[in-house]
Amino acid sequence: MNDASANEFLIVALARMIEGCRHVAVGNASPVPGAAALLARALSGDAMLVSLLGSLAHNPYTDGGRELFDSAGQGRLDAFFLGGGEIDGQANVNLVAVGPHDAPLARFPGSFGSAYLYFAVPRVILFRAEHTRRVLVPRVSFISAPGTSPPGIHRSGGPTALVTSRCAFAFDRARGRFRLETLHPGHTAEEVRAETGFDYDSAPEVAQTPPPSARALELIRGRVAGELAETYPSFAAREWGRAA
Amino acid sequence: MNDASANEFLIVALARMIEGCRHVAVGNASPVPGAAALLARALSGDAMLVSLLGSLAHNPYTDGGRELFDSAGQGRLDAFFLGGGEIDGQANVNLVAVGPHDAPLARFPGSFGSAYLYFAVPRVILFRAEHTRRVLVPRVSFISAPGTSPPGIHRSGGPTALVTSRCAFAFDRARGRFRLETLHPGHTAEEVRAETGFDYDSAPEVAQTPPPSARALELIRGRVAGELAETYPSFAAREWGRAA
Amino acid sequence: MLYRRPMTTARKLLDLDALAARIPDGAHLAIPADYSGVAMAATRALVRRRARGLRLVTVPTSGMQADILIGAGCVAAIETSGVGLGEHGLAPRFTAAAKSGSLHIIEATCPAIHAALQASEKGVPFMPLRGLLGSDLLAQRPDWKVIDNPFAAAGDPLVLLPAVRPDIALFHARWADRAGNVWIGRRRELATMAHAAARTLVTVEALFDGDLLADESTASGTLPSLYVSAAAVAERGAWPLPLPGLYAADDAAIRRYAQEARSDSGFARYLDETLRAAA
Amino acid sequence: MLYRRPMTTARKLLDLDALAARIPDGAHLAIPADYSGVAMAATRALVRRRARGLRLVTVPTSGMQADILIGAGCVAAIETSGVGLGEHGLAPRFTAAAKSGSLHIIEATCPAIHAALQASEKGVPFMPLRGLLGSDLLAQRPDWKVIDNPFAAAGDPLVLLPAVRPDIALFHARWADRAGNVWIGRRRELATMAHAAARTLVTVEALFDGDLLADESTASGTLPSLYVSAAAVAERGAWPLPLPGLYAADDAAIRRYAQEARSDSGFARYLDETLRAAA
Repeated sequence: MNDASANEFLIVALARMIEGCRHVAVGNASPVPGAAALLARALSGDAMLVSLLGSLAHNPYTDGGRELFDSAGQGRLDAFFLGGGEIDGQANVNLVAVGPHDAPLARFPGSFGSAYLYFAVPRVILFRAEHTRRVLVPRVSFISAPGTSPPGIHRSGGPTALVTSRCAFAFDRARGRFRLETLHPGHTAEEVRAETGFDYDSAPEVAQTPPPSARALELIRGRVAGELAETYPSFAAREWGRAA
Repeated sequence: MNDASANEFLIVALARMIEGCRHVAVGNASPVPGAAALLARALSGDAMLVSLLGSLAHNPYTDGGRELFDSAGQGRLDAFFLGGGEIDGQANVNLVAVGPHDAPLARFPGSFGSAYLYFAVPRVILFRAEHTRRVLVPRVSFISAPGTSPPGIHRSGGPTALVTSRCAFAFDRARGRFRLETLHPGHTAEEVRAETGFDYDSAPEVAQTPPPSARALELIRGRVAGELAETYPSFAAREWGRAA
Repeated sequence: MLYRRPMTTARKLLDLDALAARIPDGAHLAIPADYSGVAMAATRALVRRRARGLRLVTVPTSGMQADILIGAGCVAAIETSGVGLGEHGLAPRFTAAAKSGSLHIIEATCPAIHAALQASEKGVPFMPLRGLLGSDLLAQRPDWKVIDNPFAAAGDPLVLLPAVRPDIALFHARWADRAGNVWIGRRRELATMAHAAARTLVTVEALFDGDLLADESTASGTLPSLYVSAAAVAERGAWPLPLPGLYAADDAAIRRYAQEARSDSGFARYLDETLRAAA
Repeated sequence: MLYRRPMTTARKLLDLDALAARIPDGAHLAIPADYSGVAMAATRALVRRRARGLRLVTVPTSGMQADILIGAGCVAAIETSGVGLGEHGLAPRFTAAAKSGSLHIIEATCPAIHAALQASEKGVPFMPLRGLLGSDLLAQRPDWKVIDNPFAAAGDPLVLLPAVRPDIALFHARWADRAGNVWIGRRRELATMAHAAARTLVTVEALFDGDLLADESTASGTLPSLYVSAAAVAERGAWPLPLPGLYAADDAAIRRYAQEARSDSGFARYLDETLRAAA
């Protein structure tokens, strides 16, 4: 492993998952996915189009807030990142609350566009750094967006992967289950099993998540950091000492 | 009567019918209604908003072709002018064809926005200079837009008047019938009865349509002619020798 | 900012005939109204290449463009709210084709065309629209369905329009930049057309030297390259129709067309002259 | 051109407190997301005049604006797809009110709010939207109806959203001209909000000296006065939020708010300071 920070490692892991996409969008309050999209664009030789919510410089949309969703409905959006206050083993995502809705134990900001984009975008990458039984639960207490849909429900998209600070899972839509794909350096399959609240499949030998290349790190710390600082000044300052 | 031309007379007659409106729109290929709206605006001291289809200078819309219809659906459009290849005594309007649709005897351009605006705009003024039994028929052969709707049909607008080169009718929506209101100078009630293909009501004594005031004529030939020439250069050149 | 937008001009910028060649016979082709920016030079290129079987949808009306394509035998069907020459009267070739029954005319009304394109724009199968009930348009449109508004207590019929998704949108605009962004100003129906269509082909007056999205004064009137398949430069490409804000209609030329196109022989002569001049 | 647009400034131009007074207690108030131009100065004026019972609809999300209004007791209900402080974490007053059950939260998802406003914009009673099925949002929204797509051969369930028609839309923009036209640039959700709302109140950085509709470069980003009830000048009126294209967020000020608002006493202190500074 090289000298990548934890966030840099995740940025590269996420960027790898959207390789080859024509158009990738990133939602609200998502600096790591935002950096991943900007990195993937840089690595693509600018063949990839990136739409960063809240950005002026890195956002092609000119038809207002609905255009992200409209373009997804048109099939013009290949990949999107989604977080979750809770995520369960069927890839259901909870962005609303834990406990009863009118007196919750925990309250999250809200569902944002998840209930729509999870259906419309072919490749939705779930990302949550915190990998604990508090977040990765057997069953979410509120489904902001369901991981799978029964036959007969119009659905052209859905989850393909889940990346945390410990590992990367792939999601099998037909089986409705995650499979542990790779472990980040320093983490073990046993640890992941212990810290995950839901059941999942796993190969007997789980590979390591590849480390960032020198080229990727150079791009992140140069171009990507500068681009990201427009929308995420605090993150860019903390991570790389970069101002917008 | 003063020295108003036939078109000027009609422009003033139409302008009178939209007095007091906050917002008036004029559709395609309508130079006389267009001039009427511009005159009414001038006479209102610019309190009236006018939207002239095809104009840049006299059109407030910035949301594309749908905005005219959307604003009507929002209740923000008070009056609109509508023509007709055929118009019948129930104020049904035919802008499509006479005879069978696949082999018509006469073909008009098409329904434009009539099938919607006739329902949405409180004050729709029908205007057709030609006043003959060919145009004013007992029953239109194609209903582009119906003059009235049965109870239970959502409808907030409809026809209020019909102006021709001979006279002005008012339309009674409850009865679904026209009533001859005023005769233009030089025309008689008998002549109108003879040249109209549908039955209508009439007072025993029909008043004369008032002639244009000197002020109105002055505005038409000055400001209105100049404003209209942007959208209707041929008409303005023919009528007043005005170029855009 | 280190980022420079993709330099895709090489891929997206074509010449006029190559652009017209991207519109195959039988294509479902969306074209704008006369006030929006009509790709007349590309239309002549379509006639030159003897396009056949086009299914036009006019957004929401058309004039000389549809009339020429119909007269030249390029059109199998047209969905329209109106075809006419504005101040110059009826569209002669459209009218003749309608009377002879040689053209399949799908009657529409302006807001229905806008809404049906918005349905495609939003990725929904239909859009509701008020009005229409009691009109003979409904009889002409078995694809339009009347349902009872599910939100009303008692019966409240209204019309649902199925989404219209053209294969191709074709229009003329002022500028394209080297990334393929196109400046449309306030003609936002062009954005809706492009969002709704599978592909969008554009002719422009000129290449814009810079990034149309970089400055807020141009960005607010820009259709992003995401929707633009290819562009071609065609100076005065809307002629003899206007490009509002830049040049007015050539009234004499349209008047002459209106007169010539009244007869089959006059139209043939007009077409011949026009195509020879363009070649 | 002889025509000059109506000089309605006297009628439409108010001071900030007069503008806030146009928002009555109990109003159904549409407010934009942080990236759109948030009327923060007007928000402080609303708190000053002790507005009560507001029913917010966030288009489609909100942050510090909703949080302050909730904390100050101005809000009875909020329809939202998300309330948070972005990089600065959860919105503390929203979160506290949600946990205590003192706030009626109507859960939504971004495209549903956009579409429901578009329904009002188009004067239709509802709009369809894909997705949503199988989510617990549907259970929270008895006003959303599932029907079978009437255009599908077999069962194809989809959701219909009833139109949302706010009493008032409130936002901050760069310019208004003397006729009441407002320049919104590419923030077109502000146009949708204004079209959908019965009335629109706007604060602006400055008066524009001229006609925003006269030049194509400003017209394409202009909301016409037809939709604007009143405007007030409020320099840096989005502070501490950004006015994209003109000024960035005041990150230190938002961070301080995020910290203070964690406790009731901290929020009370923050509010007190803020209102005293603004008075």
